[in-house]
Amino acid sequence: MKLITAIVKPFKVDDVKDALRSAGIAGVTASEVRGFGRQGGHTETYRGSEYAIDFVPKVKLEVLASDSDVQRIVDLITGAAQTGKIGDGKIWVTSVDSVVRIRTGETGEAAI
Amino acid sequence: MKLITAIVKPFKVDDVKDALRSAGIAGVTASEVRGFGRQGGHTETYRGSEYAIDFVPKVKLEVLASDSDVQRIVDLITGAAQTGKIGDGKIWVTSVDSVVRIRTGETGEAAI
Amino acid sequence: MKLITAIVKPFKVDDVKDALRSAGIAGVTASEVRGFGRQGGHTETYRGSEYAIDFVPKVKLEVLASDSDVQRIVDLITGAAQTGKIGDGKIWVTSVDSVVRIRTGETGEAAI
Amino acid sequence: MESGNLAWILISAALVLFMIPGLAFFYGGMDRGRNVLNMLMMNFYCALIVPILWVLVGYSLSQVPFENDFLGNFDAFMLKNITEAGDGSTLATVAFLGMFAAITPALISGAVADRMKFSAWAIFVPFWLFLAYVPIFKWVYGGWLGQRGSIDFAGGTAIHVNAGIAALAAVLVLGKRKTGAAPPHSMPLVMIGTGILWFGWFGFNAGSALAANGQAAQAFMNTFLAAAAAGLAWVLVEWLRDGHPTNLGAASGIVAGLVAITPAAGYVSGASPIFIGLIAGVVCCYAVKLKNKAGYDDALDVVGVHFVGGLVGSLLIGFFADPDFFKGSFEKGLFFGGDAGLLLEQALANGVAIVWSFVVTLILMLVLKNTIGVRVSDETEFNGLDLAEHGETAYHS
Amino acid sequence: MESGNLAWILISAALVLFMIPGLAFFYGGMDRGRNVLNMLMMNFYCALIVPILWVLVGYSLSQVPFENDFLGNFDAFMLKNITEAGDGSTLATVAFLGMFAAITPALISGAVADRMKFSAWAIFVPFWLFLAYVPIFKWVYGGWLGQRGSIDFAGGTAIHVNAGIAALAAVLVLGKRKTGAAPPHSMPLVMIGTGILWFGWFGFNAGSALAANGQAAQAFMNTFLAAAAAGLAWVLVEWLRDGHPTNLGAASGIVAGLVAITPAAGYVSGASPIFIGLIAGVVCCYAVKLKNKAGYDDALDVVGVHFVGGLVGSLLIGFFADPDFFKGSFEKGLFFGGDAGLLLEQALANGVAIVWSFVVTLILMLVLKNTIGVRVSDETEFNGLDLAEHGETAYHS
Amino acid sequence: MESGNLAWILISAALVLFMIPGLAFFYGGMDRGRNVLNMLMMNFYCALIVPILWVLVGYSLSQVPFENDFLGNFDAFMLKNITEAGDGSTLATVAFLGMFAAITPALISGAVADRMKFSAWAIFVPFWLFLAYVPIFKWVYGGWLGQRGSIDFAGGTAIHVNAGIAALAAVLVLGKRKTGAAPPHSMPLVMIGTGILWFGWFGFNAGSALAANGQAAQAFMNTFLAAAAAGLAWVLVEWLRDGHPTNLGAASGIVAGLVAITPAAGYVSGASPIFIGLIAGVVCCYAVKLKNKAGYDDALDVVGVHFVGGLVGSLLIGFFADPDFFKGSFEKGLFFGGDAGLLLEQALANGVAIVWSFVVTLILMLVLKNTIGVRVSDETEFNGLDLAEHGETAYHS
Ligand SMILES: Nc1ncnc2c1ncn2[C@@H]1O[C@H](COP(=O)(O)OP(=O)(O)O)[C@@H](O)[C@H]1O
Ligand SMILES: Nc1ncnc2c1ncn2[C@@H]1O[C@H](COP(=O)(O)OP(=O)(O)O)[C@@H](O)[C@H]1O
Ligand SMILES: Nc1ncnc2c1ncn2[C@@H]1O[C@H](COP(=O)(O)OP(=O)(O)O)[C@@H](O)[C@H]1O
Repeated sequence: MKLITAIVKPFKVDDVKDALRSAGIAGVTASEVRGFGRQGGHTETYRGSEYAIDFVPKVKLEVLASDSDVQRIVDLITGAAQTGKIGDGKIWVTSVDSVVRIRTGETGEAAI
Repeated sequence: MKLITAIVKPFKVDDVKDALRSAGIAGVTASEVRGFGRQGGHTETYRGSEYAIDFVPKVKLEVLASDSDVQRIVDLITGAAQTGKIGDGKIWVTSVDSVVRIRTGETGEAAI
Repeated sequence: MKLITAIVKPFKVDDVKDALRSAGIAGVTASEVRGFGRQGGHTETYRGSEYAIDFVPKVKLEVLASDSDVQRIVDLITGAAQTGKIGDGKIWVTSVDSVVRIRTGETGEAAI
Repeated sequence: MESGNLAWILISAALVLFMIPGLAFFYGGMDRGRNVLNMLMMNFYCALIVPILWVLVGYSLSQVPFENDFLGNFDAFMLKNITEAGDGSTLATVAFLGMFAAITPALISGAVADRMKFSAWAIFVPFWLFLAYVPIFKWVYGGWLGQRGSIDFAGGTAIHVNAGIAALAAVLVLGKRKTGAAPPHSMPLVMIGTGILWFGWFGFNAGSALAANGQAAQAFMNTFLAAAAAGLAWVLVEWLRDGHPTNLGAASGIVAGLVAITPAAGYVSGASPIFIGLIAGVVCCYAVKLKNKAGYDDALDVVGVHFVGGLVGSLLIGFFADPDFFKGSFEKGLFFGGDAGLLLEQALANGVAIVWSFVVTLILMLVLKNTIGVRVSDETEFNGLDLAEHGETAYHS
Repeated sequence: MESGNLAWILISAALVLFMIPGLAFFYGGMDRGRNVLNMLMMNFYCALIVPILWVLVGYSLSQVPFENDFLGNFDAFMLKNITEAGDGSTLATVAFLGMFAAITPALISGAVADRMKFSAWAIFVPFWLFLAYVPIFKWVYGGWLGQRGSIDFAGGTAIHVNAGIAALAAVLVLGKRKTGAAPPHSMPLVMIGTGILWFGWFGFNAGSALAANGQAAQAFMNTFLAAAAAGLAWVLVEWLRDGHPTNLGAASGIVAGLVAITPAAGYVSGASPIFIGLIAGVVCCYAVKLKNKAGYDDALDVVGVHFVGGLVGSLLIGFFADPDFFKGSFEKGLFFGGDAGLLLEQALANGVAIVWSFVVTLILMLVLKNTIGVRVSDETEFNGLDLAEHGETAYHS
Repeated sequence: MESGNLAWILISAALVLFMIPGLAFFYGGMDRGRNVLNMLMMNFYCALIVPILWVLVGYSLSQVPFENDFLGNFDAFMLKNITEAGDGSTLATVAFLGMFAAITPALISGAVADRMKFSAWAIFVPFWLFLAYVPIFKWVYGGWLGQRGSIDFAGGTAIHVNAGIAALAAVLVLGKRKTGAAPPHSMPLVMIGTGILWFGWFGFNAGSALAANGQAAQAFMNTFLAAAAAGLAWVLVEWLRDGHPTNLGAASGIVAGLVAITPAAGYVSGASPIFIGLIAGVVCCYAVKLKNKAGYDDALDVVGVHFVGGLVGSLLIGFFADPDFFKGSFEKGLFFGGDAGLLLEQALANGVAIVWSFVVTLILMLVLKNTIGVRVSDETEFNGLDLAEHGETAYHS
């Protein structure tokens, strides 16, 4: 099993979620994060003093998936989150040793 | 060493924390996340217009542990976070290559 | 490729970010988390009633890096985030199977 | 002027000024967290630019001399000839009316939320003031519409119908939001605004008696009752229809009731304000859903609450007006022994205001659209107007 | 009535209306972020339903004719026979008193926070108004308690003791929260509420002179000083006892001082309000901890602040009343040359109010409990009342 | 006193009290989320301690007998000899002035934000009140400076210049923040504060006429116009200079305009307030940047807004004073046919206030620094003052 982590632009979250849902992907966990990368931050000015805000708002999506689904999910996310502009974000995949569904105690792929 | 990640219901966080503490587990990192899964979201109505809120509030807990502690911790979390109702959440375990305690520079199990 | 995750004190984030930037590290993803560990929480008193707040605010930093950069980045973060006081936080490293840059579809080290 | 009357006008004027931030919070809380500062700024801006324009020529054009039919003149330019430190009654009245002038364009901001360029708004406000507010105000108060017999106590036609229909014209030119609707980012902020609005509206309505007298007391009571009745009605409709009584419903109903009683406050008595409130609450609760069918994107329901509420209240005067009670010189409403005369005059006055305001606003917006442009870029719309238009972010940690 | 007096009553009435949102924010900020809208709605609801009931029959039952002993009649149903646009003084007074009627049940909401069904609250409020508020109000003002010699300037017995003891009865029936206590979700919101409450309370107390005269000025000064003294006392106790002076302590002390001076505001002078404030601040600061020992779950300390504060202030009248200063017809307090007569009357009046209010509230809550039920489900309690009861969420991004 | 005049003083006093929370939110919103409660507490504390000190001896020392030159006496200790329930005018005035005394030290809190020990602040306030506020107030109103001919309608010299220069002295002793500057944690809270401040300032300025008369009406109008003009000016400078019109700019400009018109409100007429506002808006917009060059750390720009704004307004009286309009006994300004006499007196009065206030504040702060200490620990500064100093956190979920 794998964990797919994607950093995307906030206003793309709904598109990604809908794409995953249509493709029958059962679950996602999302969180607010701030990203620092090629896409610059911005400057805010208060009473004439400038404040550099280096981090830009992003959303992190995490999806647990069986090995066979990984490529499909990565493609779905890439497709739905892409705007072609700098700052679209990253996706990375890591290996998961085991998964448990808390409600039932089920483990492995059944728990996803 | 392993990283145990658990997605739980917000009002179960204190129970899980207390369970871990009683079992002598030294540390946890928590964060607010929003989950999308079998447990449906909800609808809010403002001036008669409906807004579907697909994501429900969850808390993500991360615990670094030595390999030998993993099963015990997973069981502790499962026990403390379970309500038996849909949406209780997931636990997953991944392998960690190395750990450092920033304060001392200690590494490996000593750093947990 | 590796994912370096660091839990640091909130007011050290800018130092870490600047240290990484000076060392040419291209990107970081940050998020607000709450930590529970050796560093105790605190007590708040409202109308004479005490509330134990066990979790203290921390920031989680995630950095994707090629294998060869890992040690350097861990050292940079350790250096910048250290105050020597309890609660400075942890760094851990996990292996990443694959990375995609959403904007271009590039994969592997090119996507970092 | 008795000191008690002057004190009442002054505190009423201060209350109306306070309504502008109140309105800003009412709207701003309903808006997205990344657009709230743009919303606040659109409102506060009205409180910065309008007072200056008002004392320069606005008051003069809308009032002096009081008897003329269509438009005033420049005789009171920069308050010239209003030199009366001894008494203060005219000065206080000019200030009081200046607050009304400032809040009226601010009402429109709720409709154009989330997508209008601030530079376009900055130009829109002064032009709209002179093209729509000043003439309609003149016609209604002392001008040809008022002389025919229509009445408007504190600005149902001149303010709410006027701004409400202008909001419709503005959003027709502006187009729909690409980002769609979103739930309120801070309901407590909405309720802070609502509390301030209700509080301030006592000055708006009861202050319009321009004295602390029986009419002021009745207008006060009416403001109290109509807001309560409309809030109650809106909440009950929601409870039955949607299953929940909501805070936004209570707030919207309160505002709808306040809008509806505005034109009638000094002309109706007894249980009439309760009926007016109940009717306005129910009608506006349904009216805010019209936009979905009709397809215009009135973001925060300026049309559904201010236009509809103002029109309902203004027309209901034709039924509830009670000159006997007030020993007033206006006509009787249908329920108080009158014929349809007053109702027809009310309909005419509102009809004229609607057509005029709609047309000039449409033209003004079209001119702006074809010159400096009225919409922010799509990117700004998605990323939020606060940062792009004002270089600020509402909340930091 | 002089225009100055009418202006003072009208603005005072508006100030008391403004206290209702103020109270809502004071309570709402202290509550959890997932229950804040329920708290706001419980308060705003009082401002919607009570005004209507008040003008229909509430005023009449509690006032007309003024001389009777136990209960008024229906002579002023829907303000019948109050037709006086010429003067406005009675109308203004009815509106002013209507604000008091609306805020009194709202006080109780802080106790039942976090677990009461909104439908039960919606029914509780009108019944409580007629079963507890109207009779006690009548007895205290002009009725048998007042005629015996007890005094209550702006509602210590009739409002704060009454609502405070009702809060105790209500939570005894309701039971404890399953979710326990939680720190305030937004202290700035609490402080916004506190600021509005203090501001509005000048209308509540000084407006109760029903004229802009010397008694009003003294009541104003007393309101200023007692709030400051009580806030100071509470903060100092905290500083010495808990190690920190807190904002919530300052806010709570200010409110406790305002509550305690309410019954006394027009009867005490000189340094008396400072002593009353200091005593109320210290006593209430300890009283809010009673609930932990006694075991009732008064969520936001309505008993500790309003019941105890109101009782303290009302009894202290027996010591500090100064009729010479006011050239008033009430008895002297113990410190101003009087005997214990006034103190005993105060004790009696409060005793009667406590017993009556406690019993009728208990019965009302028990009836509700055994019919439609008074508590939300456990799930709703854990997930928050805002969503389940109102279909709304306080904050979105 | 006519009831209308008393009503006006009372409501004005309530408005000034309301400004204290307003100021707290204005400052608190600008501050970090972990220091906001400390900021609120510094402000509310002034509203708790000062009223008591004011009626004990503050009023007496600053006013009684009115004719003396340097300092009053103890004749009105605890309002002794102010026993006039029949009329209330003096009592109302003492309360009104007490609000001014309370808000003046609160102004300073914005400068020392983010690093001052609350215990040091708790001692600073009462000492500063007697060392700086009371004497300067006395000299300006009825004392030697006022007798020479300088004028100060509602407290430009006595309040804003005084507190503003004290802020400078305080931060020089205190030193810079280790945490540097940060963007406002809640702009909506800043705007809530701004709205309350503008609303309340009508009481502050127009109430200073101590009657509802022509001078009050003019002061009201001036307050309206100067705030608008200054807000507009600040926003326009920003728009041209920084590329964006900001909410904080509008808020800062409004406050700068209110500060600048404060000394002049009852002495200028016609278009003068607009000019005063425009000048104050531009000057203060640049003045807030001085601190970066000069190197003092005035966290929330008390020097740039209150000192500079107050000084500008006070000196501009020398140009715009218009005694003919007011039939007043003060000298003519340069633009209204006067010579430089008034301007020189204004300069002298402000010069004296500046030197006195700066020196005593410096000494007071140095004494505090060398006894109990004035700064929190570095750790507290980094982790936030709310928790360490008050045991509270502003926001919980
Ligand atoms: N090396 C990295 N490690 C972790 N997160 C990264 C890294 N580089 C970028 N990110 C995340 O991806 C987001 C987008 O990256 P950025 O370099 O701005 O543009 P792009 O996605 O087009 O390459 C960043 O805001 C950050 O959240
Ligand atoms: N495939 C998944 N990947 C990541 N997170 C998931 C996944 N499925 C569920 N989750 C998380 O677990 C939470 C609970 O899952 P859900 O399907 O609602 O119920 P249950 O835990 O009973 O299976 C979700 O809200 C989401 O945060
Ligand atoms: N076993 C653990 N698993 C996950 N996070 C941990 C663990 N132990 C500590 N942390 C995180 O690191 C932070 C600092 O740890 P703490 O034990 O307080 O001090 P130190 O970093 O000095 O060892 C904690 O607040 C928590 O966020």
